[in-house]
Amino acid sequence: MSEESKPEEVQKSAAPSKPARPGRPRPIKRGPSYEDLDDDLLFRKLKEKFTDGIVSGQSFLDQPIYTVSLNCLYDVMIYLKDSPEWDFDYLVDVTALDYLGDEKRFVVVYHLYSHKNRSLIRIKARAGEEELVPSVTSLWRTANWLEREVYDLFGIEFSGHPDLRRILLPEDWHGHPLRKDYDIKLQDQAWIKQHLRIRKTPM
Amino acid sequence: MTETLLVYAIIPFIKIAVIVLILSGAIAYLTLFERKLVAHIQVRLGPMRVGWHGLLQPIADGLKFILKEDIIPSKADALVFTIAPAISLIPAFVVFSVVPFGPPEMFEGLLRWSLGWFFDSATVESVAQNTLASGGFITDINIAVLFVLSVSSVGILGIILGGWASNSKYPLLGALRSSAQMVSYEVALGFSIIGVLLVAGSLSLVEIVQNQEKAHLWYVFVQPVAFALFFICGMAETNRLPFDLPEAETELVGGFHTEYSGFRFSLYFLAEYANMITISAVAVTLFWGGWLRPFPNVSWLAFLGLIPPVLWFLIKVFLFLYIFIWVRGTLPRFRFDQLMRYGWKVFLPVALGNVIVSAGVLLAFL
Amino acid sequence: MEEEATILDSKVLEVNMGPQHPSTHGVLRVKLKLDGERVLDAECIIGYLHRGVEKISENRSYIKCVPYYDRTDYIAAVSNVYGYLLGVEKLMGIEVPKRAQYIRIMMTEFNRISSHLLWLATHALDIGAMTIFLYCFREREEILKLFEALFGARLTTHAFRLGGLWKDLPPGFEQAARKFIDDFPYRVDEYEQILTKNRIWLDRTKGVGVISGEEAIEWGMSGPPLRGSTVAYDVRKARPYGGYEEFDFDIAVGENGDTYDRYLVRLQEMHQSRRIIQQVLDRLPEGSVHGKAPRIPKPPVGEYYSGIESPRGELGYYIVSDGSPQPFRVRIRPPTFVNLQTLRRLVKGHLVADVVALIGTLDIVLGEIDR
Amino acid sequence: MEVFLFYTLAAILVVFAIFTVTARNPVRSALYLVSALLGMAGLFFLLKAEFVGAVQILVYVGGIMVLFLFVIMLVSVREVQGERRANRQWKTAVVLATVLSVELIFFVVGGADVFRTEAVKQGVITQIQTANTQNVGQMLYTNYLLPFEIASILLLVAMIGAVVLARKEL
Repeated sequence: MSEESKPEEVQKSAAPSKPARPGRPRPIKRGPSYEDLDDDLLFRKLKEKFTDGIVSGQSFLDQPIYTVSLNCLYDVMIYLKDSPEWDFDYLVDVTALDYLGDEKRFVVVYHLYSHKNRSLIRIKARAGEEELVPSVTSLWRTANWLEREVYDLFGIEFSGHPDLRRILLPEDWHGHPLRKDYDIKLQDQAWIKQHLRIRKTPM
Repeated sequence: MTETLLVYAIIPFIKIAVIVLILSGAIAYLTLFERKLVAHIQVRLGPMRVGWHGLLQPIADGLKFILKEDIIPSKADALVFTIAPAISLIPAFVVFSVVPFGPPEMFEGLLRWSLGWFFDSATVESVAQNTLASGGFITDINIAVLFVLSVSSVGILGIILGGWASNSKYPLLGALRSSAQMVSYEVALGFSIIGVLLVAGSLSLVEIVQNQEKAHLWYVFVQPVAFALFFICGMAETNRLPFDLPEAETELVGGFHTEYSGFRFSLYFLAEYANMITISAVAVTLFWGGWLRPFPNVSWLAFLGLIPPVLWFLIKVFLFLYIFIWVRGTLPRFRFDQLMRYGWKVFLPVALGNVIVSAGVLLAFL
Repeated sequence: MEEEATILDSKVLEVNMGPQHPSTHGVLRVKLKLDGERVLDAECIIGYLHRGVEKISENRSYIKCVPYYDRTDYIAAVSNVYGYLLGVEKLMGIEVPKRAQYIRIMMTEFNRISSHLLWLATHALDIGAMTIFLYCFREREEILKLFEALFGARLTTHAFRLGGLWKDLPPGFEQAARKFIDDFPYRVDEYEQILTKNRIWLDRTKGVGVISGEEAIEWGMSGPPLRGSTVAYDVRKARPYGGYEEFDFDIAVGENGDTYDRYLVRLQEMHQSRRIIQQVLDRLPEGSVHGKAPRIPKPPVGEYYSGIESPRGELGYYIVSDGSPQPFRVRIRPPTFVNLQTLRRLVKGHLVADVVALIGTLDIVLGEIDR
Repeated sequence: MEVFLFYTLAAILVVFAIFTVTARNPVRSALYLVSALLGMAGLFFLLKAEFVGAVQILVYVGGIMVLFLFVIMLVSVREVQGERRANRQWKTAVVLATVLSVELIFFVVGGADVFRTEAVKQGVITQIQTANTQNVGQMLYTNYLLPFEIASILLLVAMIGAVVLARKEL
């Protein structure tokens, strides 16, 4: 047993100290950064078609990111899905980021995959707290639950969603836990009191 | 007077008592046997803690069942809920009143010897001669086969009523399933028996066995199709895998007995095993020569006669129980519509065809 | 849902399946609307196991949140952590030694086999075949023993470390692994003998829950349920990661997209995983398994989507870093959450017994769905 | 002995018959009916009509009552329980019941002779103990073949009719 646990100790003591000297600056030096997409075909096409609707095209670690303004998000999505050239038939994921303090605090993030071209792209759109994000459920049925989850955890509302209810949390829960201003220890005390009959959970 | 009392009251009472006791024990140990056998099929050991290789497990289980809290759900129909398990269990026992374990003169010697202590020789003689007293069965009625069918059909009511009385959805679904299943399979079961009746020419189980002896042939060789049908439908009647839809733990949680616990649950549990024994015993009697040894007419196999008839009967029943459990360890479960389809579209036509062919052959050649 | 009254005026029966039900694999709750035994509609209600793993991740350092991913999909803890670590390593530009890469792939594939075994066990049990359950557990036990030897834990393995492994293979591990993969095909044959040509099994699975390839893509399915519907999409082939491009294996694909095909696909995948393990063992390079990783990782500002093929489908970690020691956001794209959404479409018109078979065929893990 | 059994069974039959009518809950009503039918089967056995007794259980208890319960279970019992017990036909029922009881009293007072046909009085069919199943079968397929077949066809028609009614679309 003592033999087996040895490598761990070695790693524990060596890992932070060793790379600390020569390794520390390395990630910063070689670290990846955002690069602008200029020669990307899709970006040029999008820019032609939607001009101002496309805010930026970047890539990070070879993963292309297209930032789209909210009001033409739905049209971009239709184009991406239905044009035979791109054929993004597979909605991998819908999620959101909360940049608390920004003017438009939320970023809705879509990951799209095309089985034909074998390419994965990321679409981003900024949305303010009161803004409605168009639902893409009519394009990809996957979006139904994924958007519900975003609504549940971020409180971003989707317009045109067939069944926008909370999905992970109880339906009468107050608050949206993945928002940055929702403290990790925060809970809907009233709900807990009513349903679980616990008077006060430790904070 | 003493004779009548002995033949019609005292001796039958003793027989009943003995059979009920033995049967209860057999059922209890059948549960252990099943657990052990299935365990060994599944490369594990089964109960090992209570007694040597878990031999006392049934007793521990029984105690647990009796000592458990008796729960009647507050929304249940208490009266029906209470008596339903009994309705299910009692018929399984009643059937054994007509199943012959041994030949009509089985207890003759025993009776002579034991009665000789108390009564004069004339009484002893006449009692011992009476097959009702000396036979290896409680009673022999001339419609025994019908009796078996009708009494076992009452057992269904226990399941249906239990499922309904629980006033819960899963049991209700289980009860609906079982009523549909049992009614469907009882028809095919009945028709498969008719094949044997045609050959045997009697409805008495004792006579059917005796006729097999006279014919030097077990009826399974005359009516193989009927036997296969009988066994499959019997499996369906006892709610065993692959036909255990009324219970179906993984779909209906427990089907009709979801809300049952403790002693009442154990009654249902026992009823299922009692029904297994019933079906096996009836199958042995109708098709496999009951208490007869194999090849009763082959003289060089006479050494098989050293094993007493009742043991032959028990061995055969045991083999059937083994198959019951073996099947459970092997097969998945049917779906409800498939079950009904097989029942009505496969088994029933085949059973009818079997009856018609049998009758035709009998008419043409005999 | 139009509630159509039948001629006998039998009402639509609403049945709650779960959250405590033997066949909902945890705490899934399905609200069924039944006409007799026929399912008119089914609504999945989830969230009973929600623990806020994503929120917790935002409040912990990159390393400290790893154990939580063991506990999302606890059946496939190894591959869950794998996906996350790949993402962080990519963000930080950490090189993983070759030997560690190979061992990671081997363990992930072992995990795939054990996960599929557990799936087969419970799926068969749901359909009523009890024996196969214990057969599968017999083999799974062997894999768990291997896990225990290497990771020190059987279920929540906390398998890999940033930049490599906790430690190298213990002595005797390779022999044990080889013994397992040599025996394994015969064991799978045993399952096939019991099930593949069993009439009842065929009746219960063929033509149940048929979904076409296009529809499966539209529903966002991934993993064996998608491949069962003729679509040869496997992240290991589509976007190779962690060194998978060096190994030969085939993507198992079904023909009809029914429950039976999904069963065959998973059986085939176990064989393919075995092939990969075989190759790993044959080519395992010497060297260290510890990469150079800082004790407190602080990735530069950026984001990465790390998708891997978990036993249940495409498992994605979308990691966003703001340059601090804690992730700004870790989004877990759970494969079964998306696959489960299809249940409603699959069960319509089938019977109650099929609901159980279909929940089984999607191979859900509630810990991952609810996170 | 026989007399004692007869009266016991008869009492069971009558008591449960009354329960059947008066029970508010239809399932219980069915349960009482089962008990009554079993009592009746017992009476048949006592009269040495084993075949009829067994068939009584098999058909009524095992078959018809199961189907009854099947239907009753599908109907919400609580709704039925609240309904009025007597409907418009109660006056007719009273008249019929009176007539029946008068008849019954007449026979009881008039003595058992009324039931004895000439054949019984002359002792021709005192004993039909042996093989009454065979007798029934032979009768059905010889003397009463036509009624038997008509009844069969009637049942077949009823069955098909029920299937047609129950199917939603043809």
